[in-house]
Amino acid sequence: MSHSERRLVILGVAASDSHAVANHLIAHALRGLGFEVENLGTCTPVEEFAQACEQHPEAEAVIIGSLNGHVHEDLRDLPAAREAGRITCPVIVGGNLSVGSRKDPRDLERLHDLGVDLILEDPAQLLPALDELRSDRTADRQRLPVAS
Amino acid sequence: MSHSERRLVILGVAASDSHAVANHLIAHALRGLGFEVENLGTCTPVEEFAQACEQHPEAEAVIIGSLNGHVHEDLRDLPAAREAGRITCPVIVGGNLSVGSRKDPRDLERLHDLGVDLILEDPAQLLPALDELRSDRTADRQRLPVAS
Amino acid sequence: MTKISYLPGHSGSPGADTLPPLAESVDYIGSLGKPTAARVLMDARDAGRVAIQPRCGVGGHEEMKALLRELEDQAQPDILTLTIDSHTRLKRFEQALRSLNRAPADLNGYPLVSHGYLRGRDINESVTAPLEIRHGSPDARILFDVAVASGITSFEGGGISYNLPYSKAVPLAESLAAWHDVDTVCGELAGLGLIIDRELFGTLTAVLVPPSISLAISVLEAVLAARAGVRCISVSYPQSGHLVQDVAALRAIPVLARTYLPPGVDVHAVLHEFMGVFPKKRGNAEDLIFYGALVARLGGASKLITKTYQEAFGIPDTRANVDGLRLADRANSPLLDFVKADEERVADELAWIVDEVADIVEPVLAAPDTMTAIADAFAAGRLDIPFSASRYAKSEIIPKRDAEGAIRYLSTGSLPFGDRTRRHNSDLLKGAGSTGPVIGSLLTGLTDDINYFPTLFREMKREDSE
Amino acid sequence: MTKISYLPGHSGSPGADTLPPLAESVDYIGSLGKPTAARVLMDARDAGRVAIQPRCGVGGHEEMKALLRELEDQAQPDILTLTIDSHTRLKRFEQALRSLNRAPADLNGYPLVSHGYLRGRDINESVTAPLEIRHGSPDARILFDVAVASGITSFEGGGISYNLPYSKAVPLAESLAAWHDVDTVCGELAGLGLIIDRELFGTLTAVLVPPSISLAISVLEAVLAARAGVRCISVSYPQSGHLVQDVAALRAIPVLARTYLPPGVDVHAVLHEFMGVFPKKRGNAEDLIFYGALVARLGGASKLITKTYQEAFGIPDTRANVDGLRLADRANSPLLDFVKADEERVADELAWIVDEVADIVEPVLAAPDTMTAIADAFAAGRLDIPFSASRYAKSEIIPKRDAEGAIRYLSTGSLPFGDRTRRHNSDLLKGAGSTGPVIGSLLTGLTDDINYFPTLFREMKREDSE
Ligand code: B12
Ligand code: B12
Repeated sequence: MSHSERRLVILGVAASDSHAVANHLIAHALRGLGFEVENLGTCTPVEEFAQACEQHPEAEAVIIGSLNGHVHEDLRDLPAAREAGRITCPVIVGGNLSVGSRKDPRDLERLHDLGVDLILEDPAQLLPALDELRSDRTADRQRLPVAS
Repeated sequence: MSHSERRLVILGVAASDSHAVANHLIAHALRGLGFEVENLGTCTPVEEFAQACEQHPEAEAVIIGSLNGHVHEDLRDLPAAREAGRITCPVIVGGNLSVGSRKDPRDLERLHDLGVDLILEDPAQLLPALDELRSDRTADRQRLPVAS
Repeated sequence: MTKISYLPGHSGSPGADTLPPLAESVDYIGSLGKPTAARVLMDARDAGRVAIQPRCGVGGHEEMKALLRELEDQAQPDILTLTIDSHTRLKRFEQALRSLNRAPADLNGYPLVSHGYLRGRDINESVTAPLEIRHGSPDARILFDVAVASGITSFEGGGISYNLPYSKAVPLAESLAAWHDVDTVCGELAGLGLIIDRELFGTLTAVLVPPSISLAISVLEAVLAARAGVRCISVSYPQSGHLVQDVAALRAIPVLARTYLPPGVDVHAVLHEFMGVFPKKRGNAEDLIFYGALVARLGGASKLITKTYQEAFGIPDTRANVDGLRLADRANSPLLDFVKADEERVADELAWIVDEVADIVEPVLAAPDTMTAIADAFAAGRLDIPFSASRYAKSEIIPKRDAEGAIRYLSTGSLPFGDRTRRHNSDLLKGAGSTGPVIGSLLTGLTDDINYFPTLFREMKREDSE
Repeated sequence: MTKISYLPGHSGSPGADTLPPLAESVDYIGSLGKPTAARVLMDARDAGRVAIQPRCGVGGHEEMKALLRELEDQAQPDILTLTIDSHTRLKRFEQALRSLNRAPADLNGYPLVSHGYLRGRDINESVTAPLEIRHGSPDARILFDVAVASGITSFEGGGISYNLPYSKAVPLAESLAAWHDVDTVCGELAGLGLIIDRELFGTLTAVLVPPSISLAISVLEAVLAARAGVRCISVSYPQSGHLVQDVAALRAIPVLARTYLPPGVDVHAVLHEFMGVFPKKRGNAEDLIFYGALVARLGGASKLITKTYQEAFGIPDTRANVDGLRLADRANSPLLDFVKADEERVADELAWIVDEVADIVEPVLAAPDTMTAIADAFAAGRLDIPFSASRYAKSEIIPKRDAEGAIRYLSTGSLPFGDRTRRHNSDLLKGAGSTGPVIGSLLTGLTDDINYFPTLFREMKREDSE
């Protein structure tokens, strides 16, 4: 990415979740790549993400981490925020996305159902994903659901 | 038991079984109690027990140890030896009486079916058992099956 | 405190609407016929063995009972745990209740407040070991009241250690006041003859926490707790992964207790098995679990909180939890008396740790009002933790593993360390291949240190080797 | 040997009637695409870890396959075992076949000869680890031939060690000759490019075997094997339970190999986890399993044969076997590098062991015909083992644990020990509360020593304390 253009993302951890380490590191890394990162930190309800979107309509994406297994309940208000037009940019989620040590792919589907556009495993996937989302957007001028 | 009377037992380990330690110790202990012990040692087929009985018709009991789990196959010829009148005294068995670490009481029944009179867990039970068997014998002048 | 202590239950809590008076709960606990956690800890220390305790909590009531019973049946832990879900920790009782009603398996712990104290008692009665509540609540007053009413005799947390790692926007003054209330009730209970074990969460953010940070914060919380009347304090310390450092840190706990606490308080050292990024391969995870338990033994801990080989993946199943407990208990083996740490190095490390703790806590304790002093010190960075979840700590300090793996300070931020300490730390880091705080290499260095065990077991490559 | 090597199959053996020529079996083994046991041992030694191997054998073929697969799947042992049933060991093939047909679960091992080599190959192909045959056959020639035809690259036993503990009435001259034949075929196979690992059963009667007895007999068997052409020898030693003694005994193995064996022979030290009376309580049994594995590591063993927590009860189920393997493997942890034995005491103990072994074996090796000299020495008690199952050893020597638990000689019988050795042993026993060989106290003393671990774990009271 050229250093002249300004790219901003909104970052945070889900409402009931206080795991901070990955959030710190992802913010660092994205800043290192030249992004402006509005980092809302841990324990961030959907309402706070929506407010940040309103403040930063240029945001390319909302990036939400969740480690504690509560992502579904924590994003419960996401459909409403979406419907109300308060969060219009793509929503990316990553982390540990259900309770328990055996994972059921249906838990990821449930996230898509809540209006999550993209589920990523590795923070290293963020840059290519953001680039792709942006080119999709410039092409279509509208948000497209992207499979994970 | 008074030191004047002579009491003899026939001791051994079953045919396929070479576990010697308990056999050594039981022989020592019975001798310490004043018994004469005809110890046939490990790996003793029914045939050898029968021969020893023929040589020692005064034997109070045949005492067979089995640790390796093969007692049923190893005593397969016991009914025949009994029927042929070659082993007339009570047969006592002890040790580890089936293969595996969970024990099924039916395996003990199978031993009684083969003509074993008494199944003991602890060598310390031998003296009282031998005393009881002898008084039963003097009383009835015949072999009685004794429940374990 | 009495007002708070009998706060009316929140909406939706099936059993908490009217909690019984404290005295009734004390009687109830007496009638249970099981030792308190404090007694179990004392007995373990006297017997020279490390008491073993799992982490465990699931949403549903019957599931929770079954889980505890199976753990007890299969692994006989000395103390059992009710781990509380993240909603309840943050007083999001409504969300906890909704998940409980809709999909209890979606909860990452047992929402005790939503279940209510009668169910708490039901759980208590179904196992023979005493229970501890483990959570992460900046304000635990309601939870504590329900716990006491449930007859539970051990309660983890503190005004700093259950705030900074567990929430974003709760001012320290608030959480310290809330925990002061909890500790005051513990004092009342002690007056009624019941000693509650209050474990302080020295683990903090768990990842690369320098021992003197963990211990300093525990000292401050312990001083506050003792002043409020707490009589049994467990100081937990998170395994760093470096044997000498960990043994020294555990052995520093009684030393610090003698220095900073009044004599009437019983203090136990507790080791939390490695709380950072766990290796993924089962054998490697198990190596780490056993190693942690051995460290607890060598450090003279009264108690060990165990992990499982599923740690890297998610909340463990019962079987894995049992296996973790059993494996850890092997380190209590009488056959391992010959295993020793290097006593000279431990003594040296211990002296440095105690000095660093003194540097950090003594200015705070010298101030007239300790709670205010704590909040101010965090605001100024004179107290600090790495990777804070909260805005109310600066996270200016930068931890770094030295060449041997011990956790040192790459930057001491605004900690009130003397030159001697600062020099010692930078000397220790000389061999660590650190190029100083250059942003890119700082991040890869940090990532390598965070992934210390997966890297040690060759599950991952070092980033800085690429 | 060629005559015996292709002995026609016995009646009733489904697959053994015509065994393939050796060269075909060598090719077959090459085609399997798995390492030989000898290679696995070498790799383990090079990597500084202890290879792990279970004991396992059940009667039925499918059951055996399933057992091995599950062990491999769950615990990845480095080498797998086919434990052979007691009938087959004693060439009671008819009884083995009858049990196999009627109730395969009644067999305490896999009757390979009855199943035949095609099934042996089927088993070999269903797992990725190489296999060892573990048995206890005074005359193993038929079994060995079927094993080689099955593509199995490790074979345990020896003319002394698989006679005296395993049969009553087989003269040593016979068993030595039979094993000479086995070793000779190993030499032929080496000529064809296939190295068979020949493990010697230094465990003997397993209960209170003094280390110098175990090692002396292994030295004699190793000398015979090397002369017959064997190129890879594993010397197994049974854990006594005393750390210094066990570490010294394991480390004595390479020392003895350098003294008594030609340089072309690769020699591995193998530890058999405690082979005597096991504690009954699961935790205690597990403590002992882990301790054994740690001893193997400290002693530099290439391989460890594991036990399970069900040892005291009977042949273990698969799950217990898996758990035993996993637990033992923890002692390979890179995190335990700090665990050390007392090197000075180990060196001292090692010197004594090597001296005792020299006293025992050198007169025998000085005689013109080693096999005859061995049989004569046993007849005269100059070679001896405790608790012999066989008439052909006198069992005059009386072992006793010293105050620390190490196994010493209370009576050295007719062993050709010098005064120095004798005095050293009686000095060591001074603290052991032994009142000398008075018959009654001898028996209780012996029983206490046999029950050493159950007593140590307080599962039993000492008899002599009553
Ligand atoms: C450190 C830690 C803590 C610390 C956190 C301190 C802090 N404030 O940050 C403390 C001790 C406080 C803690 C608390 C709890 N924890 Co915690 N914790 C961990 C631990 C050990 C390491 C996490 C970590 O920091 N890793 C380092 C970072 C760099 O990696 P990461 O977080 O794993 O994230 C990686 C990926 O997930 C991904 N990723 C993460 N976020 C995002 C976001 C995006 C957009 C993308 C693309 C990728 C991504 O990238 C990272 C690098 O690969 C993990 C277990 C483990 N991994 O070993 C458990 C773990 C995450 N915790 C867990 C839980 C449940 C809790 C608690 C709820 C307590 C409990 N019930 O056991 C509380 C949380 C309370 C709350 N309100 O949320 C569970 C989650 C269970 C589940 N999902 O089934 C885990 C897995 C432990 C377990 N096995 O039970 N925890
Ligand atoms: C030492 C030992 C050996 C030594 C024996 C050396 C020797 N020549 O004596 C060696 C290593 C050679 C050996 C070999 C084998 N063994 Co072994 N061995 C043991 C071990 C570890 C200890 C036995 C011992 O000496 N105990 C000390 C004595 C004093 O006690 P005891 O024998 O246990 O007997 C007690 C009671 O059973 C009772 N008792 C015994 N006999 C009698 C007789 C009477 C009349 C009475 C009343 C009571 C009684 O009193 C004793 C004191 O309480 C046991 C496991 C354990 N207990 O820990 C396995 C064990 C007995 N062996 C076992 C097996 C299977 C074998 C083998 C077949 C190999 C295999 N497949 O694993 C071979 C046997 C080959 C053959 N042909 O028989 C199994 C039996 C399994 C089962 N029944 O399910 C055991 C239980 C191990 C196991 N868990 O798998 N073994």
